[in-house]
Amino acid sequence: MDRLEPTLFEKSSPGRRGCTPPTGGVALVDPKAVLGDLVREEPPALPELGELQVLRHFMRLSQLNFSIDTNFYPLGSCTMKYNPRVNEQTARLAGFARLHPMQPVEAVQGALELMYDLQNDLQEITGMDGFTLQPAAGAHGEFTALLMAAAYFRDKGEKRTKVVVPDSSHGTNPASAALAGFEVVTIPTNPVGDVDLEQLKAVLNEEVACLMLTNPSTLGLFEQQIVEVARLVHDVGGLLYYDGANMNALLGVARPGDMGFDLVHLNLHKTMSTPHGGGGPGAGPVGARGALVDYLPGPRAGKTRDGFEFYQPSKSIGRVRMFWGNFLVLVRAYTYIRYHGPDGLRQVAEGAVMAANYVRMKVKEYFDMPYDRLCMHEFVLSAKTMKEKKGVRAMDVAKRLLDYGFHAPTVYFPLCVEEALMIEPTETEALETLDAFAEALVKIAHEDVGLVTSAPHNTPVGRADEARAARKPVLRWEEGAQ
Amino acid sequence: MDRLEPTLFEKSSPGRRGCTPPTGGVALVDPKAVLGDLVREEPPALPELGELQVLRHFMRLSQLNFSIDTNFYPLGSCTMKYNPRVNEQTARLAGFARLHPMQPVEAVQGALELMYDLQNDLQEITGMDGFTLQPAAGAHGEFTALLMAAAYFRDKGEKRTKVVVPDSSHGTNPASAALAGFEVVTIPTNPVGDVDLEQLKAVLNEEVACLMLTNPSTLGLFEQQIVEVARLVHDVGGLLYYDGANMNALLGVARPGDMGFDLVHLNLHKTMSTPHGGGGPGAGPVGARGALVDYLPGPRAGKTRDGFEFYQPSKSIGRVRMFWGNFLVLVRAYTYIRYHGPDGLRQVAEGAVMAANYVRMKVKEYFDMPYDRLCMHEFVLSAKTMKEKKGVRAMDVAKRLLDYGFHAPTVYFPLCVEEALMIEPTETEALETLDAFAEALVKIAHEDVGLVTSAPHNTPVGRADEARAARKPVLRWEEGAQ
Amino acid sequence: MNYIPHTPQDQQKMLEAAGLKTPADLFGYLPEEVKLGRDLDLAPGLTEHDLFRHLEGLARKNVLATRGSFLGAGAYHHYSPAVVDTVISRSEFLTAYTPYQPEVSQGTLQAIFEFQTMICELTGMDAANASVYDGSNATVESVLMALNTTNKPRVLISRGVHPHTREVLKTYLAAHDVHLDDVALGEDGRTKLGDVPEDTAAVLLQNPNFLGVIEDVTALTEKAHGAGALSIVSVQDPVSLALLKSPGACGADIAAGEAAPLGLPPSYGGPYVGFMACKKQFLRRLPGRLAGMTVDSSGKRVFCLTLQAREQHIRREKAASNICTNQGLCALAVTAYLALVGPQGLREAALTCLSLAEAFKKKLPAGYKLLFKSPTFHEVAVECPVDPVELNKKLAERGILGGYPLGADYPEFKNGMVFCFTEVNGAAELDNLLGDLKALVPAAAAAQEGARG
Amino acid sequence: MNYIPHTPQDQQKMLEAAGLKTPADLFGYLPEEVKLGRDLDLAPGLTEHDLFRHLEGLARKNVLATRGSFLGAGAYHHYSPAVVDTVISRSEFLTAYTPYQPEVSQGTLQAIFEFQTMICELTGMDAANASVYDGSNATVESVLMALNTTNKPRVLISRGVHPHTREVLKTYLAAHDVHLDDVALGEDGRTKLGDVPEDTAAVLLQNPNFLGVIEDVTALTEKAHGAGALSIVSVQDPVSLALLKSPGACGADIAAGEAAPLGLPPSYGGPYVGFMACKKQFLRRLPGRLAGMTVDSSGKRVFCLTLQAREQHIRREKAASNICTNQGLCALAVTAYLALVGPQGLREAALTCLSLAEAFKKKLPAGYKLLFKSPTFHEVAVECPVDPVELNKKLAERGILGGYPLGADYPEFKNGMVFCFTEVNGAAELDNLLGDLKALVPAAAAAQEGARG
Ligand SMILES: Cc1ncc(COP(=O)(O)O)c(C=O)c1O
Ligand SMILES: Cc1ncc(COP(=O)(O)O)c(C=O)c1O
Repeated sequence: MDRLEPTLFEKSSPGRRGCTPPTGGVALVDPKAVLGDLVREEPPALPELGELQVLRHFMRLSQLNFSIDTNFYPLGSCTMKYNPRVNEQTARLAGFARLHPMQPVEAVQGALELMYDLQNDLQEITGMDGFTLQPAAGAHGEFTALLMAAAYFRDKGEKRTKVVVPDSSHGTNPASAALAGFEVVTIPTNPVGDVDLEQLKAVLNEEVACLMLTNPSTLGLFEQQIVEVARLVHDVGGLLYYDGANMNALLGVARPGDMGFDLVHLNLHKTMSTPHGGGGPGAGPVGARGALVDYLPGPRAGKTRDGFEFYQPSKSIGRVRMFWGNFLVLVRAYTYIRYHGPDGLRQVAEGAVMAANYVRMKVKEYFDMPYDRLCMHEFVLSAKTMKEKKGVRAMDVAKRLLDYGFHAPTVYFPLCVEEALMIEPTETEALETLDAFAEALVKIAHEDVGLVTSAPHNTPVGRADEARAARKPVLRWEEGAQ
Repeated sequence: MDRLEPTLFEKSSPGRRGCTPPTGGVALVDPKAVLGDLVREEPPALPELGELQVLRHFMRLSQLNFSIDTNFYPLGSCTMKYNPRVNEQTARLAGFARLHPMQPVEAVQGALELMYDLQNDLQEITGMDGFTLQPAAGAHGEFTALLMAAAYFRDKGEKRTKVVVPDSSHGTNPASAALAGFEVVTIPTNPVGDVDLEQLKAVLNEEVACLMLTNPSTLGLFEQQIVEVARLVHDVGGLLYYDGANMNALLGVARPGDMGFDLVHLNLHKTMSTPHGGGGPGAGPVGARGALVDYLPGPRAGKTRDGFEFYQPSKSIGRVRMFWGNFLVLVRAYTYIRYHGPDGLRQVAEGAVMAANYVRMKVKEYFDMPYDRLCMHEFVLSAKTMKEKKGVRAMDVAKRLLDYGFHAPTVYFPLCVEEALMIEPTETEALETLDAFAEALVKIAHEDVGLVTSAPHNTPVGRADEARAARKPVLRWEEGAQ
Repeated sequence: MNYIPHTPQDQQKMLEAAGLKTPADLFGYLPEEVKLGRDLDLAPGLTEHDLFRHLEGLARKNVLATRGSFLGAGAYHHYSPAVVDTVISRSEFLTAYTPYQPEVSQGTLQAIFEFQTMICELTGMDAANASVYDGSNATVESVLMALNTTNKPRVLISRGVHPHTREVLKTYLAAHDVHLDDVALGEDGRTKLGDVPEDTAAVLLQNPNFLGVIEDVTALTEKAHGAGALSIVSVQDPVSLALLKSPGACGADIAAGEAAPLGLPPSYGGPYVGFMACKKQFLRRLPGRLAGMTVDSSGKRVFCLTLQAREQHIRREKAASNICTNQGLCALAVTAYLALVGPQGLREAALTCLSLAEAFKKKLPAGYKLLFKSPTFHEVAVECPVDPVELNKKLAERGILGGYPLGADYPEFKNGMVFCFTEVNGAAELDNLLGDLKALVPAAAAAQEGARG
Repeated sequence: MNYIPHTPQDQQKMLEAAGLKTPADLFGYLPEEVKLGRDLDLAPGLTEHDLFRHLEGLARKNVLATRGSFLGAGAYHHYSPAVVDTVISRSEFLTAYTPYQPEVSQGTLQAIFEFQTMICELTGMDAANASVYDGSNATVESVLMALNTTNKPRVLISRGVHPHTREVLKTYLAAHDVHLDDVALGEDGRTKLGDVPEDTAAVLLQNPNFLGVIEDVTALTEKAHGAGALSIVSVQDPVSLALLKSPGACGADIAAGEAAPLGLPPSYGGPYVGFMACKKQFLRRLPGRLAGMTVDSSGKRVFCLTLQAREQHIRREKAASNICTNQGLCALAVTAYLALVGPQGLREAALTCLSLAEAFKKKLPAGYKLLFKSPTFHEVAVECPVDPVELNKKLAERGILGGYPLGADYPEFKNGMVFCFTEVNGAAELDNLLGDLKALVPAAAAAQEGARG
C-alpha cells in the first residue's frame, strides 16, 4: 500500500472549509468600495478542506516522521533529549500565550520577571556578566555576538577584520562571521582532536577579532588546552567566543566564563530541552563578560525598586529581531532550569557524558575512531575503513540504522573527519536503549553489504533522489507538477 | 522488524521513576508508628520507568491503533464521527476540570447552568419533558430508564414483568432489562426490516412493561409502523422505550417524543461527538415524558430565581452513580450542540443519511442486501452468498478492509442478519473517502479468496488466536507469563 | 458546519446516486405525524471562537480555591503529571472505539492489560477488569457478583461506605429480592459488625471509610467468611493502597472502587473510572471487558478482548452484566499515572497525605475536636464549634474550600466535618486552613475548650 | 530527576565500561582552573507540581484585557482554530529535528512544501522558503538578497516600515558599507518616494504600513524598477493579503514578513515566523531551507531538502546566509491554519477586520481625529485629545488594552495612536472602546471639537 499522503492541494474541493472565523456581529463593508483598485481580484488559491480532513492530513503526515517521543534520536550536535511535557503546559498558560508584545511594562511584570530571572540563571550557568534573550537560534546568536565584537573594536579604534575558526567548527560559525563582515581563517585540528596550537599561534595577530570555539568541540572532545588558547587570543587583544551548542556536557561542571571566554551563545533548543519542532523554533541567547555587556542588543529585562522593566545597554548594537525574543521558548527553558536546580543540571551533564562514553566503548572496535579518548556528551566514529574495504559509507550505516527504528547519527560532520558518524545519546535514554542501539551498530558492521548500501528497507519511503530535486527544483505545488 | 512493544513491566528497572509528587514541605511521619499493623508490608509491584520511557511506551502503543483522526472508521452502530478538537479544549478549562464535585452550589453555578441548559437542549432534541445526566453510557441509561418504568408501575400497582425487544436489538437492551429484573421477550423482524406487527401483538399484554426500540433500527432502517407500534404498546398500558444510539439520523428531523416514545436514552459519545477513547467514557442521559419525569434519578440541575440548584424529582428512583454525571463528557456534548445550533444539527442528520445511502448504492450489488430500501445513517450488508459460494465470511471482508487502511464495519450484528456487515460512514467524511471505501469493498468482493481469508496482511499484527486467549486466560502480566 | 465536508456538488452527487433530489427527500417517507417540520428550538450555532468564549464564561462562573481545598468525600485531588494528559490526548487512543479488531488495536489492548495488572498489584487480587463507570458502580457490581455467586439474599453494608454508593446500591437493587442491612459504626468510627446471618451473600466495607477511619479489614473479613459470606472492600482513593495493607492481603474476595484519584483531575465528579478486582475463583463472574494475552497468526505475542461469552453482545439477557461502553480513556490515564509515579512515587504521595493529616490532627485549634481516635489516612472527621456549612462559607470568602459537612448524611454528627489532605496541599495550605479555622472559632467556644483542655 | 533514567546500577555499568568509578571521573582530566568545584548558584529544583504552580503565578502577574484589545503594531491576534494546536502538539512534529533524513521525515518535508506553496499563493510569488526567524529578519534578509543581487550600495527604506524592523536593519548592516536612507511619509500617510538614485539596490516598503495606511505598491514598485532597484514589500499581517492586491501582482520582486498572525497566539512576541517569497529569478538567493519534490528509489513521489549548496553546512563562509534552525513548528501552525480557513475563511476574517476598522472611523467620538484619509486595512491612526500613554492607562483600568502610542517612534505624531481591529474583537468590543474613548475625552476638547465639527 502506498503510505504517502496526497498534498492539501490534491485533496482540495471547492466550497469545503475547516474553520469559520468569528463575525462578531459587524456589518460588512464592500471592500471594493473602501479599497478601490487596491483590492485583490483573484483570491489566493488556498486549499479547501473540512476540519477532519485537515486534521487527518496532518496526523497521517506525522506518521511518516521519526521523533524523540517515538524513537531514539542520537543526532550528534543536536542534543535530542527528552522535551518535557510540562514545558508545553507552562508555555500554553493564557498569561503567557495571550500576552501582546507591545503591552505596557506594568501589564507584563510576570513576563519580565521570568526573562530577568532567566538572564541571571544563564549568567550563572555560563559565568558571564550579562545576557540578551533576543536571538532566535544559535546562528542568530553567533551573528549577534560577532556584531558586538565588531562594535567593541570599532569603539576601541581597532581595525580587526578576521575571525578564526577550527576546521571542526559548525558551518554556522564561518557563515555568521562572514555575514558580520569578517574574513574567516580556518585552522586545523591536531592529532588528538584539540586545536593545533602552533597553527593557532601562526594566525593570531592584531587583525584577529575573535576565535570561535565549541567546547566540547564537535568531535565531542574537551579542548584540553583551553586555558592556553584563551591566553594566546587575549594576548593579541582578541576575543574568545563560545559556541554553546555543546554546553549540555558541562552544565554545573565547568563554565565558559571560567575558561576565559568573552562571548557565548547557548542553544536553549538543545541544552535546555525546548523542542526542535522539525526545524525550530529555537532560542540562542548571547552572554557577554566585562565591557562587552554594554554592547548587548537591547532592550534587556532589568529590575528596579518598583518592579521589572526594559532598558537599553549603554553601547547596545541595537535590536536583532522584533519584540523581545522567542518568548514561549524562553518560558520552556526557564521551566526546565527551575525543574532541575543546580543538582539536577550537573546530573544532566554527568548523564550525557556517561551515556556517550558507554556507547563509544561498545562500538568503537567496529569502526574507525579517529580520536580515541574519553569523550564528552558525544563522539565521532568514522566509516573510512569500512568504505575502503567494503564500499559501505557512513550514509549507508545511517540509513540502515533507520531500519532498526533508530534515527541516524549526524553524518559527514565535522568535515575534518572522513565518513563521520557523530553520535549523541543524551542523558535521557535508558541503558537498554543504548545497548540496543550499540548492538544495531555492531550488527550493521557485519551485515551483508548490499543490505546496508540499499537501506533503508523498513521506512515509509526509500532513498530520495536529491540530485533530481536540485537539478530541476519543484518548490511548490502546481497542477501537473508531478 | 517486530513492531510490538514490550509491556511496562518488562521495561521496568528498579530505581527509575517518571514523576516525583510534591512534598509540600511537610515533615513525614513513620507510617508504621501511625498505622501499626494496618500498614502494607510489600509495596505494590508497579513498573519503574523514567518519564520519557513512559511517554515513548504509550506513543508507540498508540501507533498500533486505528482511530478516527487517522483512519476512516465506518463501525456500524458506533457513529464514529469527527470528535471536534475544540471540545477537548473546553473540557480542559480549569473552571471545569479542577472543579470538585462536592463544592457547594454557590461555587458551581457555571457547571449547573451548563447542565441545566444541556438538559433543556436534549429535551428539545428528543421531544421529552425532562432529562437526567447521570448515566455514564448507553447501557447505563437503558437500565436507569427500566428502573424508572419498574417504579412507575409499582406505584400504579401494576405487576408488569416483561420487556419486549426485537431480534435486531442491541445486546445491551435485553441485558439491561434482565438486570432490572424483567423477563425478556424477543420478537422477530419482518421481511422489510420493520417490527413484525403480528408477532408484537401476540406478545403484548398487561404483563408487558416496556417495548425497547431502536429507531432507526440497528438495520439502519426507519421503523415505518412506529405510530402503530406506539399505539399498540400504549393500548396495553405499556411504555415505549427509545434506544437513542442511532439518533444521529434524525437530529432536527424527527423526535422520539413525537413518535410516541415515553423514555429515551441518548449516546452523547455517538450522536454528540464525544470521543470514544478506546472504549469510553461516554454519557447516556435519559429523558422521560409526562408522569415519568418525576421518576428520574436525582439530583437534577434546576433553576430558581437566584440561580441554579440541584433538586430531587418527587418520585426519583435515586442515584445511579456517584456525583452528577460524566461531567467533562457533558461539557463536550454541550459544546457540540452550541456549535451547531438547530440548522447545523439537521445538517448532521442529512449528511449522515446521505453518505450512508451513497455508499449503499455503490456496493449493494456486490453483496447480499437483506433489506434493500432507502436507509438511514447506516446499512447492513450480508456476506451470506459470498460465504456459501467462496467461503469468504463477513469477518474476512472486515479484516481485508484493514489492509486498505479502513477500519472494519461492525460484523455479525445485528444477529438477525447472517454474516452481517454494518456500515455507518457518518456525516464527517469527504466524498472521496466514501468513494475509496466503496471501491475497496468492491475490490475485495473480487479478490483472490486466499488473500481475503488470510487477511489482514498490512497490519501491525495478524489475526489473534482468540480461542487460546479464552481457553487459558492470561489477564495480567506475570514473570514468565509468556 | 466545518465538521461536514459535503459541498453542494457532493450532496447532489450523493442524492442522485440514491435517486433523490433534495436532502428532505431522504426523509420523505417518514410518517407525516412524526416529522418535526420546523427547526429545533435551540440557540443558534456559534463559530468556534465565540463558542470557546462562551464556555470560558461558564467556566469562570465556577469558583476555584486559591488558598487550598480540603474537600475529599470521594473525590481526591492528587497531582497528575503532564505526560498523563499527553497520553490521553493522543489521537489514536482518544478517537478509537472499543478494541474489537485486535489487528489495529494493540495499543488500546495492551494498555488495558497493563491496567488490569496494576490494579491487581494494588489490590492484591488475581484478576481485574478493564473498568466500569465509577467507584459506586464498581462497588454495586461487586455486590451483584456476590449475590450471583452465593445465591444468598442478604448484604450487610457498612455505614462507612460512601453515602452516594449506598444510595446507588439501593437504586440498583430496588427491583431485586434482596435485603440491604446497614451496619453501624462504633465509637471508634469503625464498622461494628455483629453476628453475620448465614443467608448473607456479602459484607461490604469501604476502606478508609467515609469518615476517614481505617477499618480492620482482616477482622471483618474473617467474620464474613465465618458465615460463608464474601468480603467486599470498596476503595475510594487507591493512593491509600500504597501504605495500607491491600484488600487481598486482608483476605477479601473482591476489591472495587474509584481509580480516578490516580491521574484524573476532579472534573466535577466525572468521567471517573471504576475498578474491580477479585480472587481467581470469581474471575468468570467479572462484568465488563477483559484483555488477555495470546498469539497472532505468526506466533507473535498479542492481546485481545477475551472471555466475551460473559458479555451482552454474545449472551444478551443472560450476560453477566449489561455494560458495553466503559471508561477506557480514564483507565488509560490511570495506567499512565501509575507507570509514571511507580511504587516509589505512589508511596511518597501517600506518605505526604498521611503526614499532613497527622499534622492537622496535632495542630487542631482549640474549639475543634477529633470525632474519632482511630488511625486515619488522609481524611479526618472533626467536630466543629459552629455549623460546618456556615464555617465553609466563611472559609470560601478567604479562598479556602472547606471540608465535607457530615450533618446531612450522618445526623448524629450534626457539627461534624471531614477534612481531606493530599500532597497538592502542602504545609503552607495546611497553615492557611489552621489559621482560618482558629480565627473563625467564636470566642466563647474557644475559651470553653481552652478551659476544658 | 525524572528525565534521566539512570539508576545507580546503570551508572555503575556505564562508568565501568569507560574504566571509571564515579561521575566526577568523567571530568577528572579537565584543567583544575576551569572546574566549577561548587554547585551552581541557582534556585533548587522543584517537583513538576510546584513548578507548574510557580509558572502559573508568574503568568498571573501579566494582565490580559477583559473588554477588548486594540493593540496591533506588528502583532495581530486573529482566531486560531483548536486543530492548529493539536497539529503542532503532535509528538512526531514537535520533537523531530530538521528533516535531514527524508526517509523518516516525509511528514515535516511535505508540510514545508505545502507551506512554501501557500506563501507563494498569498504573496503572488514564484518561490518561498521554509521560514526564517521573524518578520523583521525576513525583511532584512530580503534586503541582503537585493544587495547581493544588484551589487549596489544603497537601500531606500520607507518610514512606514515597522520601527523594530528598521532598527534590526541598521543593526545588521552596521558592519556593511551600505547607505540606509529613510523615505518619509506624505500627508496621506503613504510613502513619499522622490527620485530613486541609480545606485539603489532596493526600495523597502511595508504594506499596510506601520500607521495602518495601504501603500500604492504598484506605483512605488514602478519607480524602484525605473532606477534598476528591486522592490521589496514587507507584510506584517498576511491576513490582509486576502483582500489586498498581492505584492507579486503589484510587480514587487520580493515579499517578506511575519506569518505569525496566521494561526499563532500573540505569545508576547515570539516565537513568530518570518516568511520570504520571491520571483523565480531570485530563487537561488533565498536563504534558509527549501523543500522540493522528487522521487524515491522506487519511483514514489517524495520530498527532500534541496538546493542545500546555498547553506552554511555545505558552503560555510560562502553560504547565502548563516541560518540553520528556523521556525519550523510555527510554519507548520501557519500551514494548518491556512488549510483550515481556506480562501473563504481568510477572506471573511480580513473583511471583518476591514469592516470593524471602517465602523471605528465612522463612529470616532468627538475630540479624536483621523491622522490620514487614505484607505486602511485594520489599523487606524488617530490623533487623541490627550496623551495616548495616559489614555491607555485609563483604558486599562476599564479592562481595555488600548492602541499603540506613536510619539516615541514618530515624534511628529505626539498624540497619535494606532488602533487595531481584528475579527476577535467583534462589534461588542468596538462599542466598549468607543464608549470609553468618548468618556475619557476631557470636556473641553470634546466641546471644542463639537463646535468645529
Ligand atoms: C555546534 C553547533 N553550532 C551552532 C549551531 C547552530 O545553531 P542553530 O541551528 O540554532 O542556529 C549548531 C546547531 O545545529 C551546532 O551544532
Ligand atoms: C444500538 C445500541 N444500543 C445501545 C448501545 C449501548 O451503548 P453503550 O455502549 O454506551 O453502553 C449501543 C452501543 O454500543 C448501540 O449501538
